[in-house]
Amino acid sequence: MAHDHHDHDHDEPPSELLMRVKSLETLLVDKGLVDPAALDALIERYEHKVGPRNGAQVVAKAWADPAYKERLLADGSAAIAELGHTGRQGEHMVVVENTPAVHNLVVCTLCSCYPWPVLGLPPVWYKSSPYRSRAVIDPRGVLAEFGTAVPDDVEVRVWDSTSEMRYLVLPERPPGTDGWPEDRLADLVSRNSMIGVEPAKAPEAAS
Amino acid sequence: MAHDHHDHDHDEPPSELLMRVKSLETLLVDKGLVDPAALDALIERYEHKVGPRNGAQVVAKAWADPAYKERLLADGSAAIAELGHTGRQGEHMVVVENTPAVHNLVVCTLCSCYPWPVLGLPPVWYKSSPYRSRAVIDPRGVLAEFGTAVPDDVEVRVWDSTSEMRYLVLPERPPGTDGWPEDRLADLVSRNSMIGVEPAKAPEAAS
Amino acid sequence: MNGPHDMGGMHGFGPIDPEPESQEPVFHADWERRAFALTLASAAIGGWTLDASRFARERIDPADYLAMSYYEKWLEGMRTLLVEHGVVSAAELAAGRPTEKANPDRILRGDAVDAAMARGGPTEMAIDAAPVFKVGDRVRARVMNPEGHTRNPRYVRGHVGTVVLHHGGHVYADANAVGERRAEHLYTVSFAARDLWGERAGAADTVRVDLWQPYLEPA
Amino acid sequence: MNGPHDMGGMHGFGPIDPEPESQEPVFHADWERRAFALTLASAAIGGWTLDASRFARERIDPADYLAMSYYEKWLEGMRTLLVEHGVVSAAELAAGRPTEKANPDRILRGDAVDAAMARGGPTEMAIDAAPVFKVGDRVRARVMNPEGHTRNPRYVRGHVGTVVLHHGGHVYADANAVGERRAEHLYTVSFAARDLWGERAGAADTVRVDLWQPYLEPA
Repeated sequence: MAHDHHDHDHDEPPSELLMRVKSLETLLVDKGLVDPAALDALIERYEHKVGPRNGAQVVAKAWADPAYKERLLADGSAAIAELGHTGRQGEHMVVVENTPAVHNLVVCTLCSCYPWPVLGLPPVWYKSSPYRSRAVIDPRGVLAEFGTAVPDDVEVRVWDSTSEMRYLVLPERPPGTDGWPEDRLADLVSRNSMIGVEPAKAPEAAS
Repeated sequence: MAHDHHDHDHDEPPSELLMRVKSLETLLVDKGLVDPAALDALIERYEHKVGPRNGAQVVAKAWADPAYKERLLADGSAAIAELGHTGRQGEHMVVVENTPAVHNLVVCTLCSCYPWPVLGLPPVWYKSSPYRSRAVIDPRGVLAEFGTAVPDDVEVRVWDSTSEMRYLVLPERPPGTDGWPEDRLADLVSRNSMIGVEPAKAPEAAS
Repeated sequence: MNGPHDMGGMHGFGPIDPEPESQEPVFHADWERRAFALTLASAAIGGWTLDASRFARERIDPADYLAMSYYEKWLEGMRTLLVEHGVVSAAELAAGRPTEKANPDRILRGDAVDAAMARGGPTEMAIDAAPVFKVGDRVRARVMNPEGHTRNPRYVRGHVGTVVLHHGGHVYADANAVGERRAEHLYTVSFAARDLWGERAGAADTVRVDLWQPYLEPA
Repeated sequence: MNGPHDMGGMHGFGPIDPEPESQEPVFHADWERRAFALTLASAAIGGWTLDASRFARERIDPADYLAMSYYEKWLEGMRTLLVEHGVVSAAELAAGRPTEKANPDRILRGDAVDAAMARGGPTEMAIDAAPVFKVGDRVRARVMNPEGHTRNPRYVRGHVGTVVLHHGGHVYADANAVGERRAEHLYTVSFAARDLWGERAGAADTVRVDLWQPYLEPA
């Protein structure tokens, strides 16, 4: 009797879910409540336009430009808005910096709050019960699952997104990247490094 | 998508469960681990021999016999053993008395511990998530569902059976029963009154 | 409410088992795309707040909540809200066909999507009352167990931490979930992991939680 | 473990909806009878303790745990234990047929059932160490979050109550679940409902919880 309850592998046939969603969509469109063009635009926006490249741009600029980094840590929302990344689920941004003394990790235990304008929509694992339950009680075990080891004397600082504040991790700049331009630096900034489960990529690992 | 998850109304067909159980039974019997006669004897014992009539006998005797009541409240296990009700899931009995100042209610939030020798096997509601979750945080709401109102200045005292101690409520003796013999008194002692969700029956309500 | 959603500190859900970042699509099935977009579009009608949406999902039967995928919960929450707010009738929902046309004050048009999403819905809000706490104060998360929506998670209640950020007035989630938009001071409170979880937690580690002033008392 | 079984104080499970006492059968289906009896008979082989049985049920996937009926959980826990303790193999379990006969030290015979059940398995146990607490002491339930079996429920951890009963030494559940039978002093601690739940609880009301000494510290 071992059901599989993985969030992306539910035992209800997807076709049934598709029919349920389509039925609701038909109802709301026919009733005049929803513009079908809005659905297309929403999907297009969050599937193709808004994603972790935005956040990577922010991080790379902070690495390359000390004045920007200062503004970013002082007022995340304003500094990120300079680059045009604003809006829903990122109205109030706080950028938290990894240092040799502090490793930041972001979770939302109560639902799955996530900074959409800079990271896009959250991955399945971020929304899963295992991550939501374990990140606060066993952050080092979580990090180990991502291959990340943090020394015992470094503070693992978990941010539980219980309000509309949204947290973006500024990972440590990898060594060996002196003088790199921002677009090259941005290639080292993975989505996972901005959630805090991994460090930024080493230069040799970047594509 | 409103599944029904009532404990006695699960959506898996009972026939499948029966097949799963029978398959396990066949395996254990054929392997020489289980005596089929033991299964029959266990079912016979707990379906027909051990039940809340035992507890009712204890309560009625305590109502009728002050010396017995004193022994019962001082050492529940020993006093109940005088009447022959001993054993599994009732090895360590504590009898708790309802008074005008205290109303007792018994639950097991962590599983469904219950004093088998005096009450038999627990009813479905006692084992259900609603009862296990609510009895400790909302005992008065639980009591109201059973039609039981306890005045605000009376202490509702909830016993969460987290160890192998087992709790039996001694309900208040209904008025109008002076001089009744024990067997007649026992008819007033419902199972629910010994869990604490209801008072003992009034004389006119007894069958 | 103390629902299945309040899962910080739970055991037993198994490994995280992440898909590799480079291989994970934004959506894993077409129904997810539709459920996502429908949820945002129907919220734009203005019938309910984001906190009401959260509360609708939290009220899903706990066994179902834990079994459902993310967008299934969104879909189920949306169905609840549409009926509770009288936007559609239960009969319409069941039939998948309207019995009459609606005449909403506003709907989200396709050409307005990008601007609306880029604008978002800020929750910072002017507040007259001075804050009771300041950065550095020791505070205790209140022992409270409301049956309604709250963002004071069970795992911090009763525990003492230190105010590390004060965000000013923000729309108070507990009230906003029932349509009452008002501000309370919002703080980030840092808890020592060992205070929350006991001695097996990392000695240097902390958990920071955003807590509104009504969740807090002086420690 | 902080599992789905630790449900004291949860909201959202709905009404209790009891069957009338006079109409409720002991078993609601034949498979329940068989699952009940099989669980007791297989436990009698002596491979595991009652606390190990509880821990096996607690480890059921949380969504399944909440969806299963009581005897389904028993059945699932028994299957786990039979394999974990090497009493049957996973292949035998799947096939429903033994690959070889067992030769157990003891099994429960039909004619021994009534005596065995009437004897039970007392957990009171001599203990040399003097108790640290006495009736009347104020104690705090420790903040502890073991991944193993424990009977210190989440809703009392960190809270202060008063020792009202001392039961002497009893087999310690946390150790017994992994086969280590040793005694610890067992107490009943009374907590004011308002201390546990906040001001909405009844002013006069209390919750009494049995707690072993390792769960407690002086308050």
